[in-house]
Amino acid sequence: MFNNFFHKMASPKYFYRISGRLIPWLAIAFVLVTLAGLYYGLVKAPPDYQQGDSYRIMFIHVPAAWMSMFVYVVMATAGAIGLIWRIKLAEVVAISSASIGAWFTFLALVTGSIWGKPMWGTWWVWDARLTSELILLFLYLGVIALYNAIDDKRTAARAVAILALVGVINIPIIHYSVEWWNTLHQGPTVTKLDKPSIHLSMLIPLLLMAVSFKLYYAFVVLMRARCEVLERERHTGWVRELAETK
Amino acid sequence: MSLNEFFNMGGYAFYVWTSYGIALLVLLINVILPLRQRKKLLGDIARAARRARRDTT
Amino acid sequence: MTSDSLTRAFALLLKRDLVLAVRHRAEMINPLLFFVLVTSLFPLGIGADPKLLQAVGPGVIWVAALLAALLSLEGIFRSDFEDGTLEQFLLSSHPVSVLVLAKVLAHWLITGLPLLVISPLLGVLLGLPGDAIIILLVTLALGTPVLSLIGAVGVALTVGLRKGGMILSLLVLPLYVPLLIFAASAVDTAAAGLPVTAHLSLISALLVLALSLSPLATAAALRISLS
Amino acid sequence: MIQTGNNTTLEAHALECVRDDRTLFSNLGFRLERGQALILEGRNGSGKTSLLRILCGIRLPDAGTITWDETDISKLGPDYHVHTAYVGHRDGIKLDLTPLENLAMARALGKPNDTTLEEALEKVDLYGFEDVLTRNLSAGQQRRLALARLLVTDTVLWILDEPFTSLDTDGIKSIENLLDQHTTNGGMLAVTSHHAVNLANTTIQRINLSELAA
Repeated sequence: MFNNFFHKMASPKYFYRISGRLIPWLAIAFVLVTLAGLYYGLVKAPPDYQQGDSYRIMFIHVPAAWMSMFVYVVMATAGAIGLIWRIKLAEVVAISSASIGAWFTFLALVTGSIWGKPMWGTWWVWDARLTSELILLFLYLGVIALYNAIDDKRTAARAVAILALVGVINIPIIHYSVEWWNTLHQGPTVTKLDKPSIHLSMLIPLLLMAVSFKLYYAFVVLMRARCEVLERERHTGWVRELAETK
Repeated sequence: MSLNEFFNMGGYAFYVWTSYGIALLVLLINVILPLRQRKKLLGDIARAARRARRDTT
Repeated sequence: MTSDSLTRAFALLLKRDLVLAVRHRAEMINPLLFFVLVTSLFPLGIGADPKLLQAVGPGVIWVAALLAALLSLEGIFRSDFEDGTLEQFLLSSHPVSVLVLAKVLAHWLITGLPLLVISPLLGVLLGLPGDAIIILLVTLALGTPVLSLIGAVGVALTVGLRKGGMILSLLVLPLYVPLLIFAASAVDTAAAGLPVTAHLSLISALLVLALSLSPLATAAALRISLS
Repeated sequence: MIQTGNNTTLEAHALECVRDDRTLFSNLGFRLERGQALILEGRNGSGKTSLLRILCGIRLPDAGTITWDETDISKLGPDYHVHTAYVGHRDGIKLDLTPLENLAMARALGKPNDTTLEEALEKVDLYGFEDVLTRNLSAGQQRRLALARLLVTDTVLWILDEPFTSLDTDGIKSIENLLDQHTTNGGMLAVTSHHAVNLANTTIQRINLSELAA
């Protein structure tokens, strides 16, 4: 009974319809929160007494770094659900998350590097967070490469789920080991890419941007998942009807 | 605060605006890609359906 | 199935892989040769200053060990996949994870153990002090099984693919990072004459974790790859 | 482990298999009892091998279930495998081991029966080759060695994908005898074959996958 309910909720057709209605609202919420976040982050928040205005990169870098981890966890969780309960929709969400997560990681890396230039004088320092993000990017690329290499998409989705689960166990270990390595090999003199002694005026935009990125992820993952559903269900009646009425 | 000051970002204009620019670009790409993919997919599926119908009649 | 027959299957599979390895000696020696070769290229690349060599030595030896392991990984399942014996393992009446463990153990005996044996020689070549060489041995003894265990998951995921090799390195190398960090810095610390208990217990923890989870993940991955 | 009685059944309910966006078969069902053989027919690519692999439990059906004594085989796992033996396209033997070593491994993977390894080799006409590397045997001999794996464990259901490939007329005849004996002793068979399969003492069910798809 319980199972049936979930399988119906997770039926591709139902998902396609509901997500189509949800996406515009999420997108609007994203734009509003982002505008508020940008206003507080770029206009209202005062310059940092050490880093001047350069710290404002934090409002992108830190939420992007958070998202890179968050999306990986979502991907692994969805993958596990797909594996255990054979819910196809969970597989779809998992694989749709992979490339978005990779983009967030890329964004965190690039903005971290740009933020580091005025702070350290070079574009790249083996800072703990940047190094972790770099390895995380490799993990994401591995997931994407594996998915693309396997022809049968159902098999591919299940293989990816295993890989994501292995990855999600390793991420905390990698994170810890890199932190540890970082403290060994660099004196504490190098300022880390970290929230400057955080003040409420900086915390508000940081949290707003974090929410904004979550909303963004929510509607973009739905958009990607819809494409994936169409692709997988292309031979069913409802998809053909849909395609021909457009 | 003047508009000039705002864009100058205390001398860090290049770094700050490049970061925000790249962020905007990345966010846009991730919206445009699925939109285009969906349009292409629906087109492909419709064409395939028409072809299938022509073949059977 | 009784545990007795499981033990027999485990032992027989282990023996089978060792016999096959002896009949294919070249495959066993290649990674070892690679390990020695890569390590001895470093002084040629960065100069033979003893101080410099000693500083980079632990890292170089461990990175070379990582790459040598990577080179040999496909051997765990590839040939069994090609001749169909791998699917027979999945259809056996024993837990697949235990059979996987036998294969990984065989792989370690064939490729990991030789690295361990030859590594003191490389330590001497790179001018590591005696204490550090002993710690190098300990880290390799604890760490190379982890390389085989984690690698087995990657191979299991890619064994059905034509171009699995390239993807395999992308899947597996990031997962080797913590081990590389802990192991190389243990040797480094030992070379500086400091205690390394913390490092060694971290590596042991990795080994325990890999030992308990990787056979399960590998078995699941094999089922998916062969479906 | 479940005990298999005399009225063991293998049943398929509403099986569906999709490969590369193409539905190979759907709503396929059958019921197989002891002493019976299921022979799958159909063109190349009609899904015979896929169906056999689903019966083995290697591949998951895209819909439907297979039950062994009314329990889903995906829930039974090794408790199902202990009753089955599979000879696929690939022989499942190592060319760098001797026939004896190969059979010893095959036996250890399942539940051993009373047949000695030498007897099994004799039954497939490989006696005298037990210490030769399998690499040096002919294709037909290698295939017979693969089939000898069936004889060294105590199984009910034999799943055979083109068992007669590379066999000569005599070889085919002797294997057919083995299959017939197996069903007479209460075994089950699921076979695909391009050759006609002559089993005098066996009740045969045929499923033609090409016709099913049409």
